[in-house]
Amino acid sequence: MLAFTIRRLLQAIGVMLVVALISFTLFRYVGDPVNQMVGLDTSLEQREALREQLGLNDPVLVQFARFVTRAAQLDFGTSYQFRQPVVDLIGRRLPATLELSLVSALLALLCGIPMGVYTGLNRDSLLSKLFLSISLLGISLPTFFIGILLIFLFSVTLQWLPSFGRGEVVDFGWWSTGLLTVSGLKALILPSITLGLFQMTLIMRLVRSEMLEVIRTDYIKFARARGLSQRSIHFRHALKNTLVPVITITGLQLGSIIAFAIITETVFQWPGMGLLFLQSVQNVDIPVMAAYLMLIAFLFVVINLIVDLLYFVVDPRLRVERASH
Amino acid sequence: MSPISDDLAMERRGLAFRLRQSDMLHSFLRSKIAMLSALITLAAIIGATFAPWLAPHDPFDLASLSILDSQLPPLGMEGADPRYLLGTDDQGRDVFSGILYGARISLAVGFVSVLLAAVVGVLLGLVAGYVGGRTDAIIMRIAEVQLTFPAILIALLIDGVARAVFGNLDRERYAFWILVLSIALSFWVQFARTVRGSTLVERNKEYVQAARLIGIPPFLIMIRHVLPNVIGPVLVIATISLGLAIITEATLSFLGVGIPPTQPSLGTLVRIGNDFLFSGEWWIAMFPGFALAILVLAVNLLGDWLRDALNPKLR
Amino acid sequence: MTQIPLLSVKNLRVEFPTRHGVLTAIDGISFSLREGEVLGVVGESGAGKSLTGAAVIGLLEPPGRIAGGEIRLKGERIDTLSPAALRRVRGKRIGMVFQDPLTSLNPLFTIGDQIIETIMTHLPVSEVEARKRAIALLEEVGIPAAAQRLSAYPHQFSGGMRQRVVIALALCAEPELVIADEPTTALDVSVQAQIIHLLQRICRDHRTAVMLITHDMGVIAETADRVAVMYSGRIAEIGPVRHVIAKPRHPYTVGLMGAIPTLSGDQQRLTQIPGAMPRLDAIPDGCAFNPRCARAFDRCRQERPNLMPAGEGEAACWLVDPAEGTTGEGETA
Amino acid sequence: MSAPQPQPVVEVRGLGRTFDVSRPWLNRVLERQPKAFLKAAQDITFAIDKGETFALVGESGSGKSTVAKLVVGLLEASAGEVRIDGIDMRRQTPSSAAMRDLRRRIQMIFQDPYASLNPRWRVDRIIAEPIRAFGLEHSRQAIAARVGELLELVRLHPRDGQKYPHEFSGGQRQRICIARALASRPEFLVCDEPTSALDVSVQAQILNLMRDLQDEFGLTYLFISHDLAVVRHMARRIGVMYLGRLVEIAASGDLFARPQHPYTRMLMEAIPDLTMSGRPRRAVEGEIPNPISPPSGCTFHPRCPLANDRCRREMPRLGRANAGSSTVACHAVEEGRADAGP
Amino acid sequence: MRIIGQLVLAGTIASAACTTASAETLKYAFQGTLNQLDPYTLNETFTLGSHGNVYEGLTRRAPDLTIEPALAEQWEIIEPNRWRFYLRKGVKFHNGNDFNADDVVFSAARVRSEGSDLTSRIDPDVKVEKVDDYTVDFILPSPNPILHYSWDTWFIMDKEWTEANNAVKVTSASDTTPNYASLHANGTGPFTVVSHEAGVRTVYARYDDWWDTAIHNLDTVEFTPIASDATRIAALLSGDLDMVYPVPVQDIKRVESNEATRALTGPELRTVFLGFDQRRDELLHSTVKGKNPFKDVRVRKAFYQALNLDAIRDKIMRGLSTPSALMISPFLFSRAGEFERLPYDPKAAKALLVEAGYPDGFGVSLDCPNDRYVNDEAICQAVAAFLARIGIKVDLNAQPKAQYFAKVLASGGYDTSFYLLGWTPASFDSSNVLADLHGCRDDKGTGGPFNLGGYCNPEVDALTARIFAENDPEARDQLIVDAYRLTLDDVAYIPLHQQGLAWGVSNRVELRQRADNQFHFRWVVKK
Repeated sequence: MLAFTIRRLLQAIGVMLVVALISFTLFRYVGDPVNQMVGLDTSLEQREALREQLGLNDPVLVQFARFVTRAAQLDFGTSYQFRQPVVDLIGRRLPATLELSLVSALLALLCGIPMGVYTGLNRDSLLSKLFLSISLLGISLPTFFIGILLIFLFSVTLQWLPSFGRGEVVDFGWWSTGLLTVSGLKALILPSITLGLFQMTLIMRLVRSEMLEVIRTDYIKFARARGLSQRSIHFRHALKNTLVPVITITGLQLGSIIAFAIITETVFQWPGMGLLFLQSVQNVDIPVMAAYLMLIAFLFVVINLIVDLLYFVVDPRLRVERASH
Repeated sequence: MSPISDDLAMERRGLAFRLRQSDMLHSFLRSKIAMLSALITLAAIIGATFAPWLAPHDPFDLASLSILDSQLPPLGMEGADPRYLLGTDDQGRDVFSGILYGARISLAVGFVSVLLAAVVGVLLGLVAGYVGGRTDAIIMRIAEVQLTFPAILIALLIDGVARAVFGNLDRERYAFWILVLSIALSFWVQFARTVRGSTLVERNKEYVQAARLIGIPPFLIMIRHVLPNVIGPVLVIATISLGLAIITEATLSFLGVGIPPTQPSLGTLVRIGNDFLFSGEWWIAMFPGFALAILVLAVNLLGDWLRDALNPKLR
Repeated sequence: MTQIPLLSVKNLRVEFPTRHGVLTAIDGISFSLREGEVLGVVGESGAGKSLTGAAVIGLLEPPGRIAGGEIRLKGERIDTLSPAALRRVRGKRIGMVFQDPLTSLNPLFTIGDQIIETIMTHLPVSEVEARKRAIALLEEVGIPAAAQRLSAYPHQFSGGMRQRVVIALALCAEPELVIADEPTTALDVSVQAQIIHLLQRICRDHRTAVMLITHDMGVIAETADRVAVMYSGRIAEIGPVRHVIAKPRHPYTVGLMGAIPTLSGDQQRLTQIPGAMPRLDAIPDGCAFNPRCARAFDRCRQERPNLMPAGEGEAACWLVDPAEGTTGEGETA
Repeated sequence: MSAPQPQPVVEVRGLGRTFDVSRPWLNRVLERQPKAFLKAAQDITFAIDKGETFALVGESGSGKSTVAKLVVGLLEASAGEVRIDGIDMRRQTPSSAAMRDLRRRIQMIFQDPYASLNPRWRVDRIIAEPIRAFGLEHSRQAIAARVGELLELVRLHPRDGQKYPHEFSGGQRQRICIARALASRPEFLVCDEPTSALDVSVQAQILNLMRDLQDEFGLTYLFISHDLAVVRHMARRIGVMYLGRLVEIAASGDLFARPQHPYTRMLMEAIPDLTMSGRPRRAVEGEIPNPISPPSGCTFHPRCPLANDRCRREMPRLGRANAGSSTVACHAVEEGRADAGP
Repeated sequence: MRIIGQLVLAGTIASAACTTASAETLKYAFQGTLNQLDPYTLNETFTLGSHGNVYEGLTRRAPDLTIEPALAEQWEIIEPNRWRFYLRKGVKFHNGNDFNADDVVFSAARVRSEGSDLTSRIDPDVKVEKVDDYTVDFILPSPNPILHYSWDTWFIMDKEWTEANNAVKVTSASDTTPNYASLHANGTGPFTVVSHEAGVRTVYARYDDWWDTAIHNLDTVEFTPIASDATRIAALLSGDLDMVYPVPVQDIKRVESNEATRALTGPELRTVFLGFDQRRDELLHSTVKGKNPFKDVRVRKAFYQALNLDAIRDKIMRGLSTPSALMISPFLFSRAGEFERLPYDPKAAKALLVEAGYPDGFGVSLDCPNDRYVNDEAICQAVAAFLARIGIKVDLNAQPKAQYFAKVLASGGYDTSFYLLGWTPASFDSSNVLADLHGCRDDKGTGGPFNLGGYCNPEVDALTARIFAENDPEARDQLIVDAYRLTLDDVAYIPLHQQGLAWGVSNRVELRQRADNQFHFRWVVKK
């Protein structure tokens, strides 16, 4: 397992270097950051001087090498638009995005798995069909539209929930949390539903199809033949066997939840990294974009690693020891 | 193997067979939902394909638009113009025609990107699965890197690049390809992984060994023997990806990366209409949104049914 | 003997509704088992032997259903029991062993978990007692160091050991009947023999009756007291093993016996039955075997024969009908 | 032997195949494990005369399928040579004409008739593939005629060529496989468990067909099976394999009448006795060990009632046994300790 | 505020961002972000407007934009080239430091230093002299009647504070450590910055020692950027916010009809117009090859007359625009009323095209921002539709401002053939319009840097030079009129309209709206 972990970490570094290189090559074309940094009537000479100062005129590989060396020391430079160290900026936005993503993922799991189990076991029941239909709606409308409709309903019309922002946050060192205040929790509801709906659908459908397969396996048949109770068969024997693919997909999805948060954060003006990234793209804030992409890649890699380690927990067949006789 | 499958299911492989088997048709005819979704999908495809002949107006023809006709409500509401069944948008475009033309673009983006993703994914998956070893490892590492870039990020980056590279060209033309490329780029991995998985199984099957035995070159074996036998799940993924691609396109349009509003897709129509949601012109967003939801829902249901119908374990 | 048989199956019909109409997979079979008796059920794939086992233990997969007849365990009807009541019969009074030990055990739970759970489902014992019993069971089926192996996962066992665990699981609650569905087919020849002997020994020790379903005449010959030969959803011939093997009455049994290569190696050609078993949706009129039967005559093509006494057993063949005046005695080719 | 021996068609000498089943490098370093190898086949030597059937028998994991694949060239051998008519297959460049001709002359019949036919192809296309690949016929009519001929040869109707594999039963499929194998007019057929997936009555049909074809075309068979009775029925000579090695080779009659190697004897005893002759049975012990870490010396020693220290230390080599045509790899036989039993 | 659990209590005390909700908190949102607090880093309306609540200049502007004394009590032109400013006494910076002439001299140097984006506020050749602690002289190289026009956004910083915090150098993007001044503020204005989280939230508090009498009754102001139009409006409608701007024109009705809110609208100073490439011999993006149709005034006029600005106003701008005859807002030029737009006349336009030799029209691409001006993209679409009717096929290239400006400005090599742009003269004066938009330029933009199409009329340039030097207002206005006449005859541009301002305001709040779209808290009264 140690070897496995080390290997994954090495791979992870490789992946992140590739991500960094790709991002860097692309950034050249995203636009001219200098334009965004100065007002309209700044002269060409001043612009050129600034560009030189920023090192934007160096070859990509030189810029890349510089970036990697600094990034290794957790220095991602200074944001062009905010004139602040990128690490600080992202650090302040990270809690918002992580809280939103985790709550959404939790929501997706807590609703998705039971619904998936239910629909898998009761293929033809009316409730199953209802669940399936609702879940399909979740992937049939674009996220932003769902968000806007939720705002329209719950904020503007009913005025139950806030339409934007995180509400009041409580700081613990650099971490700020909205989970401890009423307004923070209220503010979390609409965005996390918006963000989680899609994942919930995915998980539910995945669990359902896995369930359908697992309950047809020999060991489930054998469990039935031994007269075990329905509950034990479904929730102990069957569910555990559906977990491996569910873990995989959930892991992959968690990565994309963080990416999808771009949309949700935009709609709800959620002060997270996604919003920051979008602003950076619009303003050609290369240091922030680079750091964000690296962070996404890093989170993805970490999640993948956790997923792989979870396999070991769930599936004894993967544990290192060999079959003995 | 269940006892009954000994008796009844003579064979559980081969899409061609299963499609030809009237089982498929039967399960199709029996499932009202599948029928209905197929009907809707078909209607959408026909409506989209023949939009120029079906639509009462040409929303892309700027010369025929009159800004004076903008924001007319749909029929049945006060101030409606009988020429515009579902009202008009802020540019005076007929919403109904816009939906037909928009569906055309949405479907085109969906089909082309999924096709591209499928071709790339299937080929890479085949090669990875069949050749194995280092080739396999490299392809799968690429797939892993790809996975860390969700479609949204890819589209934002590619769009930026394209704007810089083709900036002076006609955006209407390349916006389509940007979308197609970004969506295809993030979708191919799933095809590749699935095909690789099935290929790993198929390549050890004896019919492949029989072909190797008579000296058929690997490439031909992959194309002639393996490919037709791994294409079943591809079809399912393709259907589900189609719905996802249409939605992704719509989402990207929200970020301003989508199809330009002069030739709007369904998603772009929703995005435009979004701005009028609070001002009372709900029809500009809701009708295209409804159309989009119905279309994607139909495609997804079709995919669902296809998956269940093609999954021998569920029969 | 007027004693109530342990298991009695009468006129059992199993049907599968399909869009082509209802397929009859098992068509009115009757047989019974006495306590401690081993009944072999033999037949080629598609004959309905596995379905018979599944029907008895109430595990027919939908849409399959019992459409007629009755199944009695010690005189009590079990085919009409509620699912909950049936669950109390399964595992407790009827145990089951499946073909493939690789897939029969849940890979994510230790065998201890699985055995103890099964014991505690059926017997009113504490977990400690259940554990003791589990160890005893594993020892009985010949697993060395049973106490330590309780915490092992199925993949840590070899195929033969796994099948022993499966047998232990089937015997957890001292059932009166064990249905063994191809228990040795997935195993190597040398292990096959071990498992057969184990099954034989344990059932003899516990006086457990066994319904041994297999396609292998050799296994039956070694193990069973009586044998039922199935063909196309019906019992073609049933009788004491020795009798059926030595003097088969039904032409199908005759063919089957002749098709098996012998170790003596004196056959130049094997007897071959032409054609293949009919599909369920195309069962010919009359005797289902008539198109493949060299001795078929008009009646075979029109009228379906039921089991009738033939020698020490019974056969469903017009050739043994005294009215036809033939002896029906075949000879092993 | 005094009689002039016919020239063997197939000669296999010292054939072996080792698979690297090591864990990844990093694991080995961290867990201090050596590289692990699976010797799937080792030092296999036999020869088959023209028109003869030679059988390999053994339990799963004994390496008999590996040998089959090595002989036809589906697997690359790690050691040894395979000669067909004296031509070493491994010396040929893969695309050479000589190799092509060798390929044409060797064909194979596989175990699973469900997996060995491409389900997406019509039967006639399947059977025609080797004809096209070797350029045996060129016009479409000639190919169609040849396919029809082959189908009739395996007792199917030429019209069946229009169907897809799924429309056939297992036995019929195996006939199609045989037809495909015969399409290139081979002289040597490797049959890897050709009937183990079939029912007894169908097995009889296929075995009879194979014998008929052998008589008709003078085919040479390498017949691989785990079923001693089938092997007895089909083969003139039999090789018994255990853990990747040949432990005994003997003429069929001799093997069954006087099995020499303790493993062969054990196998014989494990066969259920259909004739119910009441022959005494000795309990078979143990299971096949893990082939990655096989026992020392004679790999059978942990299960062998005759094993002694030498067996645990020293690997026996195939040698002529004192009786009949057998060659046996067993110290006990060599030392004459085996004759005490059974 | 309700609190869950004890942990939170501890956290809350530690949290500076938590403020007690009271009637005197103003919460507002704008579509853009406030990126940093250094008042010289970005020359952009919203940023400057925000800083205007914290910092003050020597002058300031009233709600009607007239110039008022601020940190300077009065000023006079003692010689044509020497202006004297008398500073207000007793003004204290937020940190308690006194405001004096040293601060003015320091700020004049800093605003012109490297890295400043507001160097144009004071010409580099201008010398600043401290006369005494509360008097400062500005010595000009040549007379300039509008020297102080844009000084309401040249904010005075505290010399001691800036130096003490090592922030004399204006924050540059290439600095790896952030400038203190870009994260903290120390002005003399009516509000102090309590916390600033760029792109997320900025919190202001009342400054009790402000020199002026406060009209407002606010204790706290909370700013949140909300980019999404729908979300911003929803936040106002749901009562989460007291004020949002801009309100998309289509939502004005909705904001008005809502009981608790109203929309404040008015004309803005910015003029939106279309420009042509008249410099190149062949257009970069057109179907016409070998010549440049826009060099022909008839073509430009045809384009002009093909556009129905009233329709654009009614339908796209919802009545919230003023079609403009000039390239400057009538607010900024008193004689603007003398000019009229050319009539909308598609027939005449078509005829002009035929006359110019394009009976079948031609194709050209139109560069257009899509996130810069009110309904910019919709306007461009409408323009395309109108032009389509006279046979001009327009390829619309609408992009976010980042890419748009990168393409069409000097830095992108003026890569455009036909474009839409908006312009507010920084000096609020026509001279800027004439110089920057109409001055003949070379390829690098020297001359008329924002004359993207390269319009060139030496007569206009000559007039512009005279306007800069003319100190007599009446004569100056006449020169401006003459210059405008020339450019209009040339159809140098197609002025479209002055777009409207639209602020959404809760009925709990009274405030003043300024035509330059700056939002000043000092006039806000919360009920």
